[in-house]
Amino acid sequence: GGGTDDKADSGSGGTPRRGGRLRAAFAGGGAGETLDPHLANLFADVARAKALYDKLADYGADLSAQPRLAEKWQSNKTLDRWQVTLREATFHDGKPVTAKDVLHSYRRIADPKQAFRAKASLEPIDLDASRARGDRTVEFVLKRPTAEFPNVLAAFGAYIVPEHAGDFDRKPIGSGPFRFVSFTPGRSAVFRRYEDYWDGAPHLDEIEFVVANEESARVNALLAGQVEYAHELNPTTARAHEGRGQIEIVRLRNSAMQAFCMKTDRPPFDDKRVREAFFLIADREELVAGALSGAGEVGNDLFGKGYEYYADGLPQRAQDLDRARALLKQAGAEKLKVTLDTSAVAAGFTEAASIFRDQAAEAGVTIDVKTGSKDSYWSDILDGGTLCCYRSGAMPIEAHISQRLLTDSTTNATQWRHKDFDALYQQAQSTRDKSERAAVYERMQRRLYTEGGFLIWGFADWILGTSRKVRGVETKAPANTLDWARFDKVWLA
Amino acid sequence: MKTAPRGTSSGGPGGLRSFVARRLTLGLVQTAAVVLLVFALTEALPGDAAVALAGDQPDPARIASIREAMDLDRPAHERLADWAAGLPRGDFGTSLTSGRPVAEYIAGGFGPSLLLAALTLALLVPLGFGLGVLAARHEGRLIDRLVSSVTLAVYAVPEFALGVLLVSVFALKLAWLPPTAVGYGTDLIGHPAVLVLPVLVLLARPVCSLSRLVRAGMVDALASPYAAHARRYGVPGARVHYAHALPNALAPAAQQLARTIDWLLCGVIVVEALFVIPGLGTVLLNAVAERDVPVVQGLAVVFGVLTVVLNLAADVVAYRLTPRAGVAA
Amino acid sequence: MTAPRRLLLGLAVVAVPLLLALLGPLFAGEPGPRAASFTLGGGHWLGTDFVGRDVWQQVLHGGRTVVLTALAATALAYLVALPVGLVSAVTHARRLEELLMRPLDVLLAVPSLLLVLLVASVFTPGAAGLALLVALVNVPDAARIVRAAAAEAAARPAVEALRMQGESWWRVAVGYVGRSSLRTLAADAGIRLTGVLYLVSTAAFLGVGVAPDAADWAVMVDRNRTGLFVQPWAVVVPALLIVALTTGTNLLFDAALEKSPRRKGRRP
Amino acid sequence: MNDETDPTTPPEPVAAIHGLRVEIDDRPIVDGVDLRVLPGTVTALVGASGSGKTTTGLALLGEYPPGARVTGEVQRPADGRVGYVPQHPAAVLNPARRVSALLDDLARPRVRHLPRPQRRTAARELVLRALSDARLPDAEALLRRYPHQLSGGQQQRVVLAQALLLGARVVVADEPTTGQDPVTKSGIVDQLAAVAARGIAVVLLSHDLDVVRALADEVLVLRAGRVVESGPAARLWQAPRHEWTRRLLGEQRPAPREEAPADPGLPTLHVRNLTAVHDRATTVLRVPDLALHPRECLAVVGRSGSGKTTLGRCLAGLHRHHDGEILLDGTPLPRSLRHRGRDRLAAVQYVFQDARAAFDEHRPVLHQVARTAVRLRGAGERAATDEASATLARLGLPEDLARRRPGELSGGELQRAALARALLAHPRVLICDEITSGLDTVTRRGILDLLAALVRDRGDLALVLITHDPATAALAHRIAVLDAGEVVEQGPAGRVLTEPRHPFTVALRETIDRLGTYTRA
Ligand SMILES: Nc1ncnc2c1ncn2[C@@H]1O[C@H](COP(=O)(O)OP(=O)(O)OP(=O)(O)O)[C@@H](O)[C@H]1O
Ligand SMILES: Nc1ncnc2c1ncn2[C@@H]1O[C@H](COP(=O)(O)OP(=O)(O)OP(=O)(O)O)[C@@H](O)[C@H]1O
Ligand SMILES: [Mg+2]
Ligand SMILES: [Mg+2]
Repeated sequence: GGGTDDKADSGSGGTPRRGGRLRAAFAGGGAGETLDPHLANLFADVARAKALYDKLADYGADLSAQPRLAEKWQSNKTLDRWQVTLREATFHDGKPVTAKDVLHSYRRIADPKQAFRAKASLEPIDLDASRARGDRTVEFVLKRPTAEFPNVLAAFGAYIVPEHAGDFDRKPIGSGPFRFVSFTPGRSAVFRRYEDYWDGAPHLDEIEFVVANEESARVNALLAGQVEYAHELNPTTARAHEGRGQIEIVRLRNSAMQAFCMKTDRPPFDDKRVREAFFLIADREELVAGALSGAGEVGNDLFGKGYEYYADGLPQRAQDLDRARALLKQAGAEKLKVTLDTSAVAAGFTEAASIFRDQAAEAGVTIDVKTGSKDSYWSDILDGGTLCCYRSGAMPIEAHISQRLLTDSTTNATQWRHKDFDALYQQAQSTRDKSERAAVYERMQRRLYTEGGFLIWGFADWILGTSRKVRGVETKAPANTLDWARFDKVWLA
Repeated sequence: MKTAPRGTSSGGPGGLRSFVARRLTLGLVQTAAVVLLVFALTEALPGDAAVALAGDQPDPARIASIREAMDLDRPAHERLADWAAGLPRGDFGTSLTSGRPVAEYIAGGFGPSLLLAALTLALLVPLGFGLGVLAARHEGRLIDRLVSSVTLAVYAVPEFALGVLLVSVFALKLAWLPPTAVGYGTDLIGHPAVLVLPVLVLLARPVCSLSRLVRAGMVDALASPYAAHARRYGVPGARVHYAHALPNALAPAAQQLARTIDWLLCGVIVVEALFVIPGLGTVLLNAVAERDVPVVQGLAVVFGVLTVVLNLAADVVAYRLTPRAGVAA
Repeated sequence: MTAPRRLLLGLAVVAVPLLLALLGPLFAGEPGPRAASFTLGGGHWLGTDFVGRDVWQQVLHGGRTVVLTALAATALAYLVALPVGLVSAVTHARRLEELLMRPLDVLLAVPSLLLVLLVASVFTPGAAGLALLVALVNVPDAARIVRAAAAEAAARPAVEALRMQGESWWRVAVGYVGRSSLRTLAADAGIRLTGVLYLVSTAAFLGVGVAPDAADWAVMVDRNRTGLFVQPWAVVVPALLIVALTTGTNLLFDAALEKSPRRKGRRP
Repeated sequence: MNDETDPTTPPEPVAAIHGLRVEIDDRPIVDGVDLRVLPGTVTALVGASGSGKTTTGLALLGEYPPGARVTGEVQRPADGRVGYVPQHPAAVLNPARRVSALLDDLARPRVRHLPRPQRRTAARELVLRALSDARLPDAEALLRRYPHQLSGGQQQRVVLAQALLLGARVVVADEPTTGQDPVTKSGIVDQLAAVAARGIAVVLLSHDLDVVRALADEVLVLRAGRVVESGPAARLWQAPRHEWTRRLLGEQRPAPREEAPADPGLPTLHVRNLTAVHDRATTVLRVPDLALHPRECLAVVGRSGSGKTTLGRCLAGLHRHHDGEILLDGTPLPRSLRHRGRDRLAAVQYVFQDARAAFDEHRPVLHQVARTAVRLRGAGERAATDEASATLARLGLPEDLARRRPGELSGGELQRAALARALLAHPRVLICDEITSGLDTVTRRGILDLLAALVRDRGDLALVLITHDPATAALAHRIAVLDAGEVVEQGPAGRVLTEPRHPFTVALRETIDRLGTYTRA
């Protein structure tokens, strides 16, 4: 691991200035919002959690784990026992962050009576066997060798809360860069600089998170100076305002994988020739131009473009309708009819579906687009249907595989279940050497490239808008990584 | 054989009182029906709070444990009964997602909604009736055509487009008004400028529907012999219009007004989103998306009661204005 | 103004969208290749829409469904609301009235969002189903207006006289009471038509009825809104057409129902 | 008679009409009428039904039928205000406003000169005075009512009260006494005389020759839109020059009464213990026992507001709020006509007091009349129309007139159409509510003769005539007298009229006599 990325970027001209209040607009969850970091679900939740709390580690721009509250980590030979040393940090009430707090937090997350989101990520840890070794050292005992254990420490929602944490919504205490001032669910949260922050006190005096669910409202508020930071803008909005000098547009590349999911266990996609034909049907440029309004890059049917371990040596796929037709013919799937499930659950879904429908029509495949409810879309498509639109935020490639592509994966949307593939994953997890591990990952990705169920056609930019006086906004960090929505390094010029 | 005279619904205060009483009793039944129906609908929607909460991590084991934690594994009728049992005590239950009392949700959303509704209404009533009367007075002439086409055109422009247009002109170009209520929290009265644009957008549609109905009724009323009689006796124009003709044109408009208030209090989702005003519409939208059944239920009670009361008010107006109804054979 | 001239304004306004809706599909031709979304130029003289299609072509294609579904839904809503409203205005049986109107009030209090959502998720209704759904949402409201508008006429001695003659329910309720409240009903139907249009597009977005990317003016307005500042035509043109359509229709109604121009005796 | 004013200074007319011609579709309905309305005088327009009285009267208000072409000169009062009592008072009473509101509006401008706190009571006083001037007793209760809660005669008097309240210098009264009983009528006549005495010009359009004779200074006789004769009332009465005037004045002879059917047999209609209420509470009618035999003609008389219409409406099934029994041929009739089958509907027909309100204003009269035969007797569309136009023609309404819509007919014409509509049902019981009030003597005679013939010829028809008109009542075999909702007298016509027992009947009888010889001092 290493420290934070120190290199200056486009948004951070000049020396940081202390002071001021930054208002940041996020889409939120309404009156049901909470400040409990372990319940964090939406981007707004994460941004607030991140201001108040810390994790032991977090993801860098390439989704590799970077130490945060953990100063360093060390494993034994077999990779199933990890010693994590904490740095000297204090909670907002002045008490030091101790190994006990860490274990308490993890145990809270893993509480079988609760259903915190990070519970699945912490699954490799045997918490009963894990121990505090002194105030600032935790020894984690794992259920199996896990080479990528630091990823667990950086997992989504794995925040450290003090052992005797009280009411999260009224008096939350964390070790993060900001301390609590006020919170109205669904409306706003105000935090103030924590002077004793271990990573250096933030430049801002105060940060206010406001909720504005409608994109145009966020843009308008930003344009009129009601907020200085607007999260999640449309590509078209970005195009309208980019380079106009009114506001700054920040594009976080490779933030959201865009895909179609083929269920590999049922017709017609149980035939890998059909899957390949579909890979070849997609005109990725058109999809990116149409569905993402050009704000993104084409994908190569592999997750994690630009991330650690990404197999970038594989040739970029392009549309080849003739070959697709031939493959379909071979598979006896001429005049194929498929239903494509989509929903307004994520930007670009319905658009991508209709574009792909037209592309498939050229290859003689009839796609029937079915728009489903957005509230239950993800669970509807997990086991149901044959073809659906899919999207994923940034996560390490390892996490993508373990969550979605193993026999016992919980969200195996492509129903990809292969013992040999599982074995490769285990092998990677037990491989200490990084380059050897990379080779194993490459083999797995090659397999997915030729016959996987994910037709990954693009990676969408995550677009932010900031007022012109905002400096220090990291522009390289995909959404969900450490430097995304990180306000302790931001200042107002 | 003597039976008591069977009076039903003729005028007089006694008639009105029993009418209101009966309707209020029926209103209780109606509210119960609304609650049941809403409950059935939310239950029938695919997915529940657990699925909604799981979002794009629909791990079945996790969903199952969320379900258990939220008591969702209990049969629907038990949950409904439990929730209903609290009602008499004024307890609307607690939210599934946050565990906070539902009453808090409703109270939080009601303030802004009420404020917006009151302001809109204060402008809508004079404007809607005034324009309707104006158009009717000049029926077929330029003013009528002008009033009609402008209100209709504004009506036909989608709310969001109108909102965006107003925001870009008055808030962004001219910078006279703030574009959203972001950051003002609940204190909207303290910043009246914030309310100008939302109220304008909210006015756009009801002004048209109200004034069109008023116009329609007024054209007939103004052409009636009694209006002519009042005019020929030198009753001042405004009095003829507003005191003589308008009452006869009012009943449909009163219904429309009731619907509008209903909508203003519970359904101004687009405006709330566009101007970031956290009213009841937003609360409902979120609650439905999160399948937060107790919150949806609580809102259903509010909607049910509101609708009953508003409909009753509109019907009382109609009852008063058509005193002959129910007397004729 | 003479009768034809009174109708002229309404006709002129309504003609453009109507012609486009009826004849548009004939001239639209084959869809060309897609371009990037929300661009101008490149042979697309009204630019491209949110998925990179030619806006002009979409406009040509998109009138028919709008006109048809909106008309069908409004007509359908009235088909139910009119009898219900009239029956409850004309009847003396309080029970019957309550039986008809109170359940509708319940429907009124149920957020239509919920209804649309439910239908969207449970069925996959086509355009017909959509028209039905939209009609359903509009029935309670329309029925109340019909009832309110009809109550006065229903109590007139003329109705008693018609009854005395043994006239059929239809003649009394529709032929007389309905006829007497025609102006109000026309006004309500005219506005409802517009409301229905946008409900159709909202429903489309939730997955009911027409496809969310259908060539349909109302859907276009809704779906292209994100590009309003980059490529306004994709919103402005269909919106203007809808405005013209509804304004024109309503003005036509007005003109048709205008009290005869020779309503005052003339003095030379 | 009124004394001629000083001949050297002829009085300035407050309003005048010169050569008025009103044409509709090139058909003149008023042609070459000249009229001078002098202050303090009563100018009466008489003439057959449909002769253009109302049209002329409205011209003084500056109003003309829709689509009419008007030539000639109309000079209206300088302030433009003319009091007006229309032929159909119900139409000008706003159904949504109480009587008090209707009158207050007119009283208020007249108290504007007073200091604000006094205005209310002053206005109230004015209103009360106007009501008593219009012979409306029990004003307090009346003021709280809506127009539909008044009887026909009460409505008329409220409208008269409005006209009196207005304080205009000209009052056009179109049949102001049609709905009134003789007692009230003479009161109204006195009041109009008093109004004229105050220097107000009264234009009286009336069929009631007694009233005209009692009041008028000048009389114009109209026929088919033209003035056939005009002059001082006394002269006209004594020496009518035109043949038409002679006919009009001559037709006052009472009809020879037919003998009552010898063997009454079973009653067609039998009313027992009828109690009718309004507003759930106020009992307005109590009829312990009333029988109607076939070929019998029953006149129901009584003061305005005594419950005559209510009785008729109870019989017809139009007034549901009543107790007791109404038997048709021994079987009870359902309370509401909604529950009466076709046959029973046809059997009991009611002719509405307000003919205008009882027609659908959108459809031609002929069509509406014919529908009765179609619906109640199952006649074919053609046959029904033929029968309708034949019946209408017998009542003096030519077909081209009948093809018009109700708004284009005169009051008397509509009244006859309404009668025709009921007749087409071939009823067994025909209830006629003031059906001759809008008819001139000649036409009235014709109608009454026709009815008498029907009773005679049909064999099973029984007639209920609700009337204030002695000439009409004279047709009846039996008379029932109502007073404040009670049947105070009932019996054969001859007896009731010659030996009245109840004080009201006595008063009635006296008024009839007095009115017959009434002359203005
Ligand atoms: N709007 C109209 N259109 C066509 N004809 C009309 C219209 N109004 C009145 N008339 C006709 O003009 C004639 C005169 O009508 P008017 O009402 O003046 O008669 P009237 O003398 O008052 O009769 P009545 O004594 O029956 O009230 C009638 O024959 C009537 O049919
Ligand atoms: N809806 C009502 N509510 C209360 N009182 C009413 C109502 N309708 C009529 N009345 C009263 O009932 C009494 C009888 O009315 P009705 O119409 O039967 O009188 P009528 O004898 O026909 O009088 P007219 O000769 O004036 O037509 C009147 O005093 C009237 O004021
Ligand atoms: Mg007349
Ligand atoms: Mg009467």
